[in-house]
Amino acid sequence: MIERWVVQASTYAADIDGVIWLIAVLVGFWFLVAEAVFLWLIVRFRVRDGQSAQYITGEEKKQMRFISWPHYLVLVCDVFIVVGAVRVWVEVKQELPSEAESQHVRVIGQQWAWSFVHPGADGKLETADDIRTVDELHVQVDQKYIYELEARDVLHSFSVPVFRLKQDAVPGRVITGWFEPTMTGTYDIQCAEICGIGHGMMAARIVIESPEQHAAWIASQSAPRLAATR
Amino acid sequence: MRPIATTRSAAGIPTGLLAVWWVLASEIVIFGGLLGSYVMYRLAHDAWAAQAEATNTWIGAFNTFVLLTSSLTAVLAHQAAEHGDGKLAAKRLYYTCIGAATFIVVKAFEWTTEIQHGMTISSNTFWSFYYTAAGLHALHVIAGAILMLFVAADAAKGRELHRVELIGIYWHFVDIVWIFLFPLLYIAK
Amino acid sequence: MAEHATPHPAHAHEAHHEEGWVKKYLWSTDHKIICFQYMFTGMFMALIGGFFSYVFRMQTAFPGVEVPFYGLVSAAEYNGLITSHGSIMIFWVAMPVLIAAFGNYLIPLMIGADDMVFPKINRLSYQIFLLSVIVLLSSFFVEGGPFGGAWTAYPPLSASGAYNNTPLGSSLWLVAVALEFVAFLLGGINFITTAMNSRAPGMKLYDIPIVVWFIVIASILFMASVGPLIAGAVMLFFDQNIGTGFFDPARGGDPVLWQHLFWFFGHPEVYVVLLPAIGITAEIITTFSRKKLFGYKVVLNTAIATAVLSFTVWAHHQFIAGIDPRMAHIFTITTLLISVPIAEMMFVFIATLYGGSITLSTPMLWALAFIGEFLIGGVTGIFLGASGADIYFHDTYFVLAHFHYTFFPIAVIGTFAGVTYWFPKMFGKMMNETLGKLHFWITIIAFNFIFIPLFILGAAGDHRRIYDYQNFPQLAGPEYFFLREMATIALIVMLLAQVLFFVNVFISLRNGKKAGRNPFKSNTLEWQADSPPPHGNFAELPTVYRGPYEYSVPGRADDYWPQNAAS
Amino acid sequence: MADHAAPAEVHHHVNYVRIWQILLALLVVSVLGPMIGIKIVTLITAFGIAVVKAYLVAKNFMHLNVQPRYVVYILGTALVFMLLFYAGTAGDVMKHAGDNWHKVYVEPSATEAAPHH
Repeated sequence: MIERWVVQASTYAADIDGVIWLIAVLVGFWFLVAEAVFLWLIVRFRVRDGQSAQYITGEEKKQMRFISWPHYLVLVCDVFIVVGAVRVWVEVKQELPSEAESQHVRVIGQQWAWSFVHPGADGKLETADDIRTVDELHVQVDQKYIYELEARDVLHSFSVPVFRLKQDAVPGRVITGWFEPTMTGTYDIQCAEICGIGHGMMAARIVIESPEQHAAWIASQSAPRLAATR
Repeated sequence: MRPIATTRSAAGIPTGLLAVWWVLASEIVIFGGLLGSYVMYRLAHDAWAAQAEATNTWIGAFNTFVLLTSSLTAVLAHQAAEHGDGKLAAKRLYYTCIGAATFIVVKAFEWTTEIQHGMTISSNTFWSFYYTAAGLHALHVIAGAILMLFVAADAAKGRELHRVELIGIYWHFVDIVWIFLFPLLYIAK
Repeated sequence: MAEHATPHPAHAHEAHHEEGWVKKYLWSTDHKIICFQYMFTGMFMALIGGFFSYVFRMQTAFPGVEVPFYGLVSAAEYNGLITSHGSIMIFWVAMPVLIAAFGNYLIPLMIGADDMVFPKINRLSYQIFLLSVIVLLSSFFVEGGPFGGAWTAYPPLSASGAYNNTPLGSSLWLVAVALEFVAFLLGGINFITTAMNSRAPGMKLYDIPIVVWFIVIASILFMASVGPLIAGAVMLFFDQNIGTGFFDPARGGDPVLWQHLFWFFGHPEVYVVLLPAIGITAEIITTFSRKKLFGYKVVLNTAIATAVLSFTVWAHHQFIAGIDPRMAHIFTITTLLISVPIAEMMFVFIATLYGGSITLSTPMLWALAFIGEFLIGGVTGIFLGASGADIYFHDTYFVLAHFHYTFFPIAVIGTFAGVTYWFPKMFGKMMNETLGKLHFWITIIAFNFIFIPLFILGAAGDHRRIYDYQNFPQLAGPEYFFLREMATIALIVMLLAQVLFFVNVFISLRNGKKAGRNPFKSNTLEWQADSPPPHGNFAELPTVYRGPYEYSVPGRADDYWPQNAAS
Repeated sequence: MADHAAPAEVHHHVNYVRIWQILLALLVVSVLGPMIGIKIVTLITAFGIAVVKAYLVAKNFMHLNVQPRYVVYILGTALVFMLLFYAGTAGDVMKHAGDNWHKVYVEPSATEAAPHH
């Protein structure tokens, strides 16, 4: 459903959309049934001359089942929704890919810009060839990334709609998570938690590149800096 | 003029008493939120034990003694009120007020010393909790003592004797809060 | 509005006209007058909050436009407007109107008492509330402007003037909220004690009208949940003003603690305002379908279950806010569990219609619309309570549309339902049905045209509290702006339609048909008092013989059976 | 009920001064207990005794035992809600690290020793 407006550009985007779809079907069905019955009753039992209302207490077992059965069915639907939601949640927020197959990238929110620390050519953070950028995150398609999310001052929220990824950045905490881009292109990064006057302009871009493009970008970033340090 | 509604008691106890219990329920959650936060922080910060070392257990213990004793006089006042002896009830409430005043004076002395030694509300988050929790409690002591003076003045004239019990219950609650504040702030080091 | 107070021979104050007015309307301890004080203050605040929504919606839909009657909106002003809109609508409109005003009016009348048990505390409650209003309004005029960190006031943004640039505004906001809490604690204790202790002779627990039950449960909920936030407000106030570090991570504090303190209150708060609105609906639906409420005890039990469960779900507001992801499982389960009693409650109301004899009067239309619209709010909440789906929807316009589909039915539809239903009782005059229905249809249709586009925008990625979407290339397309403009225009239509309501009130007060004691042939005790009820309510305090919903009892000539009728 | 006849009879069995003496004795224990310096003894004497003291005050001074049962339930519910709050919050606030997150706060204890009297 969401993919009609926002493309699915990460491995788990389709799973999140799947949960949303599951909920939409289950509760959508109930919603339509409930509203239909509701409207039908209003039309059917309009006041008529010479016909008085029935006296129904709703306390007898036979009558109670008109509400207890739907209510058990709601409970059953809830179980399906919980299972679906929890599975996706574990996948997105709890299980990190192994260190061997993934690269780290540091994401830092501050009033009112995103800074990114890329690992550079050696694939490791905290080394001399780290590449720091502001409001522009470069990643490589089909590569697993572990992000380390930090905030300098107030709460921010690292939100990449095309990944279906959102995580608040909390000052004083490092929060890790992961993503794996599946298509190239340039997309929005939002700050989804109000962070002061500039909240509305705290926009960054994520550039998802093919391996060749990404290597070229790393080279273009590293060369002048290396030259400068020598 | 009091409405007839106030004199009814469909729930089995007088209206004022019922209201006091609800007030206490709302106080429990206020203090519960604050002390719960304190306990979480305290357990997260072992280093606060070093700060807590600087609190004066003897002053805390003395104030506990004062509050416990004032609770005793409050409940004795209630006893007197039940026997219809407003004058005695008032006298015992005044004793309770003296206890409250002692508590506040000792507290003021204690805080003055601590602040002079550089332990202010903003010097460390332990001290922030120390002053906030004890300060909130002290406000309750002051408010309770002021209300008690009014109740005692009425009781001395034999009026509104049922209020002696109500203010007493509130006072015991303030006492109980301190019973927990004392180990939380002074003893646990 | 001189009609609504019957002269009281006991206090003949011939001395000074103004003094009499002050005593009668401003310094009164009569629960009905205090209801009007709360209601008019709430409606006044609703006008302010509504105007604010117009201003910031104009900016969102037409960025950079000079908003008529306001001017250019800066980013700081935008934040201040949305924050004020949110806090005003919840704390200074929904709470005073639904709980305080209806609670004050209905509880003593419906349980057959002459007043609240503590009339002076009741008056004090309103006065503290008024003070909180003044403090809040004053924050608009201080240097730096009103607080702009959203109604949730998450620190560190709210804790430091260096971050929010509104050092005075944020403190005043916090003080206003705290005062408001104190006012409602006093009021709530009054409501609970009155309903528990002062019921008319013969009124057993299951004879209490649902709306009284629900207002009392809501008051208990409020009282039990607000404590930690009061403590938190003190801590945040100290952080703002005397340099403590309760929520400052650099000094060992934890900003997430505030979120817990806030939402431990904030989620029950939803039910605090929801329950009175549902209660009002129950009264109206039974009256206008001439039906006994389907399963009185079921309704009551679901309400209690909802109330208890509402204390276990708060962290679903924080799924992605930095809480431990393992906690999300527990809160997903509890959140989905709470859908069961609420859904059951809705089923009960739908079942009540079955076999009825439905009259679609204005209050009935509002009450039915409450159910129809609230269902939308309810089902969309499932998306947000399910942790996996919330990763995407959190802090988008989907959330915003969802809670407006709950809060609008609660605060606006519920209020109009109650006001149109009890208007004859409050003022002794019938309301104009034509104007009332016109007002109803325009409001409801416009309301859906505001928020359905916002659901779509949220699903399409619009995140909340954004001053200018042109900064986000993915969200800057014309189709997005079309939806935003649609919502804004619908909002303007809806706000303008409210003029109809005030015209209706004015016309009805002047020329309305005189309402008798019981124009809708209803059972509950308030309809057995004069319209409007005098000070002291009943000429003779009633005795209760039966439950509140004995409509269309077989074998009786009348299709209603007042609670106090001996036979 | 307004004259409070029934509870009054019960009250007479309670010797308030006696309760007060027990409370003072407990206070002494709670102060002396931690001086032994064993952590578990401190916890028991400090907080265990606080609970006992609170119970004694609530039962005998506030007369909770002769109130209607629901009064105890009201107060108990408030306490239970606080435990709920604690349980839901402690996982984030009380911990230094959890599933995929950790706090970066470093205690300044080494440089900022506690001031002494």
